[in-house]
Amino acid sequence: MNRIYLDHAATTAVRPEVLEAMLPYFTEKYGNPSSVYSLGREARRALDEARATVADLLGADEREIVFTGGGSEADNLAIKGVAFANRHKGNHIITSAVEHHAVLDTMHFLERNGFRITVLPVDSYGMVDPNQVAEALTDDTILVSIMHANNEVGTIQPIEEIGRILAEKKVYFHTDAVQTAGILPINVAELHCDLLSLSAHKFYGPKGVGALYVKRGTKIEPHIHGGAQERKRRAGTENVAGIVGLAKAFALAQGEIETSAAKLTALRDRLWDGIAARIDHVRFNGHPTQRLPNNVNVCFSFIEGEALLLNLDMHGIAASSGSACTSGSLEPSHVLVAMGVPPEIAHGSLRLTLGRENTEEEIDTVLDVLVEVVAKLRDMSPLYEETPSKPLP
Amino acid sequence: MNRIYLDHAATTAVRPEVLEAMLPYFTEKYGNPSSVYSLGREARRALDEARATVADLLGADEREIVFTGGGSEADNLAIKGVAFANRHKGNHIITSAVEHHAVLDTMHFLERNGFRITVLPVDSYGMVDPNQVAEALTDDTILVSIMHANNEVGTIQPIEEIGRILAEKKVYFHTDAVQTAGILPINVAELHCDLLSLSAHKFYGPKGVGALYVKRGTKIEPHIHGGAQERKRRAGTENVAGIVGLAKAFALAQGEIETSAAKLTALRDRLWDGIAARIDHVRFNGHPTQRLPNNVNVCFSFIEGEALLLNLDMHGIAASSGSACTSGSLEPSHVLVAMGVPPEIAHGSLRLTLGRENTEEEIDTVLDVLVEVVAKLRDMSPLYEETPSKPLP
Amino acid sequence: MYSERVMEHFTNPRNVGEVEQADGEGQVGNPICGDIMKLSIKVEDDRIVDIKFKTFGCGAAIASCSMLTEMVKGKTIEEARAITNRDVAEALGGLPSVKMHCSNLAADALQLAIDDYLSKKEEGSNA
Amino acid sequence: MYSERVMEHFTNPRNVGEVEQADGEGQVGNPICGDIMKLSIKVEDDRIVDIKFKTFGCGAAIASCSMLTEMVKGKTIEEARAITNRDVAEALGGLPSVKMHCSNLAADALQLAIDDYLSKKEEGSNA
Ligand SMILES: Cc1ncc(COP(=O)(O)O)c(C=O)c1O
Ligand SMILES: Cc1ncc(COP(=O)(O)O)c(C=O)c1O
Repeated sequence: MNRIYLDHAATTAVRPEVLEAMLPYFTEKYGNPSSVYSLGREARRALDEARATVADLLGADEREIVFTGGGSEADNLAIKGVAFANRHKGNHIITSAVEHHAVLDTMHFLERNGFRITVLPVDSYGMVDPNQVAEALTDDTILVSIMHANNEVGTIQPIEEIGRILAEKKVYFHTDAVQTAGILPINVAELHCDLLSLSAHKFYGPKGVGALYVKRGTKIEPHIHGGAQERKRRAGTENVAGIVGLAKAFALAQGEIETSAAKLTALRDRLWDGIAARIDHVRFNGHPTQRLPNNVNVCFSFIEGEALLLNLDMHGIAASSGSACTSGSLEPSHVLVAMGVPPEIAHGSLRLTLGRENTEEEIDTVLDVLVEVVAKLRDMSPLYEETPSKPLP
Repeated sequence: MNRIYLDHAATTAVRPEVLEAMLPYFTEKYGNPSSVYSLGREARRALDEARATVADLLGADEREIVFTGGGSEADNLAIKGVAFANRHKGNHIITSAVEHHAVLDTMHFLERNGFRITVLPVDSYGMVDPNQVAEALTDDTILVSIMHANNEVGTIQPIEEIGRILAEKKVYFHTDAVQTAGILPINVAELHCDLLSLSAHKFYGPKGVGALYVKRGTKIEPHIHGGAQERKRRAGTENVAGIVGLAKAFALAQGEIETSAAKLTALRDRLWDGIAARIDHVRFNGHPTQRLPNNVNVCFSFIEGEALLLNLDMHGIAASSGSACTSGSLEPSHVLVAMGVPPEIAHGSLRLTLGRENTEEEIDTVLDVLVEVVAKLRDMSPLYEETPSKPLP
Repeated sequence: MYSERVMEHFTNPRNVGEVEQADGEGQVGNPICGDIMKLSIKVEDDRIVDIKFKTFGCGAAIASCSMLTEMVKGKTIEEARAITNRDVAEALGGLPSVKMHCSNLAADALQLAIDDYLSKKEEGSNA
Repeated sequence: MYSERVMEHFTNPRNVGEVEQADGEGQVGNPICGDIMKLSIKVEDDRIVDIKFKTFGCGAAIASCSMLTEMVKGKTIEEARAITNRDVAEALGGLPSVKMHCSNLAADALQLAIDDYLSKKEEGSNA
């Protein structure tokens, strides 16, 4: 059975070129970048080069890049870092209802520790309204965190517009670009953001390494306290191999971005159109045009997401769902709920996220399997029989 | 020129067997452990096995192991985690003056945020007195953090004794075992600790991955907030390859611990005795017997540490120093200062830490080079000429 | 995550559907929680001779229903009454703890189906 | 971290030691900070004909002293007076920023050595 991987928003395989770039830093070039001898200086140089690469790709300065242990840590550093360092200026922070848990849970932690958090609603496409951001600002607002694109439904937020408002008001602006890095062009000046998170394993780099852009002059408390690494903004011996891998993978992805976006868009549209044509009682989630080129998110009424995923897996297809059952919690996706999708429909959501190795043939196979599996599960469903417009078998 | 690596306390090379165990998790087995399909379940199994291995080696339960992005993060999680989760019980924390910066800086952060920190002094060997720990306890004390062995001078702290006192008083006890994991046997029950940190790259595993033992029932706030990974104690997609590497490296190291301790002790004594016999105006730092088998820390009067390191590097020898110049700060090692070493002597400290591949021949070479280099730098030193007992050239 | 037995039942669920002219029906759960289980039974001489299920639910829900129908078929009403959700989970070789209390309700549906059967029977005898 | 030039001077420091019967001596720094630089000069016809240094200090300190002595040798007092710590750092191809203000004091030591020479000369002429 051929495996078809359609869960690139969850994680990706490390590209061979990336692994190759990393390998020497596990073995021969194993020095600690803080050491003064040649082995240490060699590691330091690798770090410096990786930093320059990432800075260049983001339109930033080398001193503005902090490497972290992943996207979640980057989000935590951005938010708690700014919160704790700017507490004297105010205690109000604004975010949106569709952020990743790494942002939302961090906000809840801050709320329990004396900060006031405003969680902005989104429209039915999962979009934040820049005017609502502006209206939510108070004299106490020290930070706004709105993601670049949503990891579940693929909606791209109006970051530039929000960024422009916040730049004018001199409120720090963080954006979680974990889902867009490697997929969309990213320029921190154009986005008008002060902090921007990314994570290597979403763009064919290794897991457990990320980066945070921190605009010069941004007051930030370290999140991991300790040694003087990363200009005292992130303590701990640097994951040299991982950082080299992040930079290499990011450079490859951003270098290919135009061709890959075109390819992904074509595949996505084929998938989308196929589902729309061949399965009824479906609901497509996320913005129809302001969306990631590689994301399809759809709800199939009357069936539950995990059962769908397991059936797809039996056919070798890897995908994900906003079903409660797949998250270990009892609630379905907070993103779909925030968009107004009824919970019983949200349970039947399916996210298919495309990547560089997917083909048209794969999409066609997935469509055939989907038609079969959805029919099978609906046949099993006590909800389906009750609906009037039962489609053809 | 043969390179001689004597800085194993700074970092180590990944062992070939470890890298081999890691490799599949970068490429074929790249699934996200949270995914329900087979690729995800495969990654989950690898995590589970790694966790069981680490738990076993520490005498702990699988549910008590939290994987982190390194030793510093483990320390931060332990200390801030307990502090924020137990604030209602008290705000007093005790530590020692010779802890790693990952502990001390975290304490300073907490101090700026409403906690009261007692930093216990050490004796001239760098040893904490358990009686002083007991005396420093107040009704408000929620946590004590004392390292297992010191990373600079190698002194092993009386952890069992301290642990027994704290277990009786029901105060949480954290120990930073980053320098002992892989070198000494570690059993969390015998140490009577509630939290214990370790870091893979100190025992021939990869950089950027660590673990924290958290005894069941210990109330702890996550440090990285977000997803439900690591039983909600550490968010973020798991560094599967790194975690597999940590477990493999730890199993190898702990499996060989008796033979390696004997070998390291013999080499260390050869080095120590050679220095004592061939160079004068030296001062050995750390406890003479309660010390790591692989650590020699010595101060050479009249010379500065960085110059010494660079000269050793020119001879292919990698070592480290507590000199201010090597840390990027203006102060010499806080550990040596806490032990009462005068700053001008602390600047001339040299740390040589042995590892599994070092040989007697290497030690003899190092001794020859040291004699030469120390003489050369002393000849250059304006302090040396002023001392009465100028030794033979 | 799931045992082999669970996956086997999930992959080839037994007794999917509805028995015709059922003697009893039971349904538990609700769509908002993402789990509904519906059982229908055919009873002859106080013995459950046929049982079928439908479910809107996750892998564990499907496997639990499938396993339960296998366990129940041929049993007397009294024997069937004794089956608990825990028995079903055990017969499946265990279920992940998060699934124990939401997706493992097939025995509850069976109790309802038996109640339904009994009340119908009573009505019948009363009539 | 260090430029090639720094490493070269550090590896082969020029003019280490003390000039015999020095006409001037200067010392800066203190051992507690981990940096001491001591220069001694020989002056003929208002020209520095010999200069030597000793230092207790890091790589940058040694290289700075070595570089300075090379820059100074043969220069007149007036020319030597004009040399700053920054000139020394530039001649070395730059120094890490953390080293600029503690290990790059050789020119200060030279000023003191020149002062010493001049005051001795004055004493001599006054005598
Ligand atoms: C005693 C001790 N604690 C903590 C750390 C930090 O570990 P890491 O560099 O993996 O963050 C180190 C080493 O750097 C150490 O020696
Ligand atoms: C939008 C977004 N933010 C943050 C994260 C967290 O990244 P990581 O898993 O590398 O910690 C993810 C992915 O899991 C994500 O999709």
